[in-house]
Amino acid sequence: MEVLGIWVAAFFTLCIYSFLYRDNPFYRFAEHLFVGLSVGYGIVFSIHQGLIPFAWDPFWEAITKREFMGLLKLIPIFIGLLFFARVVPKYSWLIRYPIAILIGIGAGRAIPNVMDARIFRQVYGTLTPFGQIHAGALGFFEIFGAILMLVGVICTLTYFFFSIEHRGAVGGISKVGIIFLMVGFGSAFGNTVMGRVSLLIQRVDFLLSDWLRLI
Amino acid sequence: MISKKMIPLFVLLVVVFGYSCNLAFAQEAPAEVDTRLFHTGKIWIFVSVILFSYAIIHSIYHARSGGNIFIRRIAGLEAVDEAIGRSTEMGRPILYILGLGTVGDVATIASMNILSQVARKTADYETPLRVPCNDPIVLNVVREMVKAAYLDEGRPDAYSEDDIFFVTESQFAYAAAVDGMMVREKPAAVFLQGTFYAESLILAETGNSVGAIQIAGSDSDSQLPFFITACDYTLIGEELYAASAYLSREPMLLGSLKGQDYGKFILFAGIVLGVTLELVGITWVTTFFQEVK
Amino acid sequence: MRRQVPLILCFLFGIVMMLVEFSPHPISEGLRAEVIKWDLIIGPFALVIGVITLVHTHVIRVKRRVEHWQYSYLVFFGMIVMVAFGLPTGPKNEVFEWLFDNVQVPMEATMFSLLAFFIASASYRAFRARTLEATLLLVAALIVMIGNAPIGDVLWNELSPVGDNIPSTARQWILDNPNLSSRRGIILGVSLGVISQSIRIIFGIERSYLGGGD
Amino acid sequence: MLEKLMSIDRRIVFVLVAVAVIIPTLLKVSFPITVSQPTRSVYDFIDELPKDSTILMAFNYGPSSLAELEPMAAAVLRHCFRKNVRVIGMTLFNVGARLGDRVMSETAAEMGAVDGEDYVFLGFRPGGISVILGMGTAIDSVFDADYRGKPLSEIPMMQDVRNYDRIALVLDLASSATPEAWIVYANTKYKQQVAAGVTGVMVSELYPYIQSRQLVGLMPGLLGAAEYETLIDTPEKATAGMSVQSFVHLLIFVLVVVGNVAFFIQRRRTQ
Repeated sequence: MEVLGIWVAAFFTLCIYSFLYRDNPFYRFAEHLFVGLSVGYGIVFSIHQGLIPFAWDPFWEAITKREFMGLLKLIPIFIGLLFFARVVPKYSWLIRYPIAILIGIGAGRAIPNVMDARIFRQVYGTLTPFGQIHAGALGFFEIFGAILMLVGVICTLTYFFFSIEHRGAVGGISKVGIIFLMVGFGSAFGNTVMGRVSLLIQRVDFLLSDWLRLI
Repeated sequence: MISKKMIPLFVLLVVVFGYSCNLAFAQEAPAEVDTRLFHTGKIWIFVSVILFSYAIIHSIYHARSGGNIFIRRIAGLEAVDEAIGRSTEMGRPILYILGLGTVGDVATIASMNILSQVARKTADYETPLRVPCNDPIVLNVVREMVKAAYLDEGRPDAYSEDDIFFVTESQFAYAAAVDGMMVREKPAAVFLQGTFYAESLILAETGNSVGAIQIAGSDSDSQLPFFITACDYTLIGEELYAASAYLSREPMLLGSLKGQDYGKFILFAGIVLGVTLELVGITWVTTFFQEVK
Repeated sequence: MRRQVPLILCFLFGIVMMLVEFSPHPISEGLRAEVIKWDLIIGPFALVIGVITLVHTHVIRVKRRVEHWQYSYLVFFGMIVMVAFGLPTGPKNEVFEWLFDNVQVPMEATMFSLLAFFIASASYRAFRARTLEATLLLVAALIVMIGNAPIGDVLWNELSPVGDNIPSTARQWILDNPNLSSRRGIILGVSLGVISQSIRIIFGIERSYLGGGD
Repeated sequence: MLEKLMSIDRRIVFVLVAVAVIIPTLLKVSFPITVSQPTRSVYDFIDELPKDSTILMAFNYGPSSLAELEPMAAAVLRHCFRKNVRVIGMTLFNVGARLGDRVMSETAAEMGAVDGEDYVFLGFRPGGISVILGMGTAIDSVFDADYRGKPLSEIPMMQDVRNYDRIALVLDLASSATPEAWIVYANTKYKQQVAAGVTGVMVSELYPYIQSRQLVGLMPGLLGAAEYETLIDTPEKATAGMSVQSFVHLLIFVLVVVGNVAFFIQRRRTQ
């Protein structure tokens, strides 16, 4: 089984790589099979590790224990079942109920936590080095870094002001903002090269060592 | 907005919740119970949320009541007309890709707004507009929006529901399928607007290789470098939101953009003030932003 | 019923979720736990929509005989095989795991590894120092790349008389400094955007998630 | 000549890339790794944990980024098992379930760690942020059993771990935005220490959180895995991979330079 597995894996690996030459039946074969398998995999997991523990088990418990109040747990299950309304075009608007609840919950919990984690704490992080400068705890290079960070944050933030025209001083500051943005994106590009190449190295390693046993 | 019929529903929900909470509390009573009704450490976050909500809602109502809201010119938007024009001339379709986001993502909603404006133009020019979707809910919403755009332009006949279709939820299979579509159909213009992950480079690079004009926009900042290098125009981060407001002139979007600018201005002022005070040894601004204990 | 109820539900759940965050009182904590439970219960059902839509799309492809419609059978085949083996026993099934390990994993991993080729090609053809901005992006990218590759430090230490490990130090500086501050600017702006969007959703100003219609 | 160079078929670039990977892989070249501070911080944090502490590892990646994150997972697991630090594994992605299960049981078998005592794999639950928040109240409100279906109440190492209180660190091995979700919800709400190991793509955007101490440390892709292997003194796949990586990086470096030189010459000519 293991050897068969390696050969099957190698076959599909090569099918996908054939796309580099051009779109072809082998690639399309693999692509469609992949879509099917991944959806199948997703269904199994959503049912076994989602619907069963979260909905079916409590439902079954509520029914078998015959507790009237336990039946209240059935409300969210019922709301979830409204997704099936999608099948009946006439009632498909009912799926708005569960969607509205999910979206409402997401929005509600985001507001305070995002304000705290991504605004307050980030501003705090920007200010702290200046307290250390006052305390005389930083060396020349670190002071330079702190000032550069401040300039970068302020200029980038200015670039994203939309209700004022970017002319004069504002224009100048926002240009500096673009410089910082581009250096940031450049670093992301550099790191991404590393990431992508890692994926190729792993596949080549699989083909050369597991399949062809050249190493 | 809320009619009287809804009151029983409210009551029911409150009762259900109250009871459920009792259950939850009874089961999971922790050893040390904090019985304060309000977490005093979070007062400033609370105040900020209230003030910011006020700024947003106020700006939106201001915009709705006809107040003029200025939005700076956004480079890349002029290219939208150029791209649609070119597709029409060449008789090739426009491919509009909304990315992998869900309807809850700000970027996806902004992208849908831009799509709706693009659809108005393609309705007039009868340029085929192809929208492969990754999220089924997005698919349904987009169909409605595009249909509405075609109706508004008086061209319901030109609308084809098959052109807005679901591909797959799987990220890579989606990229591969759209890729194949680009190679086969050779669109003249490709819009890549919304939330993107690793598939961004494949899409942008393939679009580039088939010679399409590409206009990208995303708030997924890790993907922006590829759009910047491989596309003709790129809306960076919030520029995408601004672009959707700029194009649609929708008061809600204009208003919130303005409200967000107020927020940025306060942060800007807070940082400058905080740094100045820190340098002379006064720490209250820093304390204000500090971690809640 | 079609628009108002969803808007009310969204408002109620949203405002509750927001307010409980500010109160450590046990009732509030219990409420919070309950809402999270609701979210967990309702969420998985969304799968239904995905599956229905996928099946529908491919059924139509087969019916209308669109180009490459035959491949749609493969989608059904793959889906049915996985479900047939995985559903009765759960994901700890040998055949299910074998299919995942030897078919799904290699295909997905390989698809992603195509990116290595695309990124090289994009670097060559699209990565040009056309403007000041592009030049900065390019220079930063090159420094980070050389700093990431172990050979960068090795070559530097061999060839240059000054300093040790300069490429990786330079990479670290770019990440720690200009990169950090521009990212922070983005985070601040985007977070305001997220909050503003959430406020609009809760107060029913933003309704696009409802779709069109009445 | 120049036009030809500018417009070479991209498939030629593809071949060059393939060669730059295949030959060094066959030759098994190797270079020393310089360890960066963010990776060292993760290592130090785990290294200084007292015996029998518990950390939570989230395998939030799929087959697509397996190459970058699995070596990292293996290296950290080795370190934990060696230090007698217990590991709870889980995932927010369904594809991560099989992958996390595999890497945990394989590394455990190699290191002699016992399922249920030294490590446990809880598997997958849909819900993302709600899963993160739910585990803050009670882990068993989200995961009633481990991946194999054994109830949590029967798992020895889970007896005194009810929520984040007894978890020293959450290490998110991520290929998407999950580290920010852990920061915003687990760190902010429950004061949970969070560290991340991420794919190359995401490294840059997480730096602000290191400076603001919302992240304990950060491992950058395959390089991070190789750095960790260097720190625990067990060079494995990542270290080998980073050496091969060097040649592809040189190739891309040269491609960018050549492309730009050709571009400038052409531009000067047209002017």
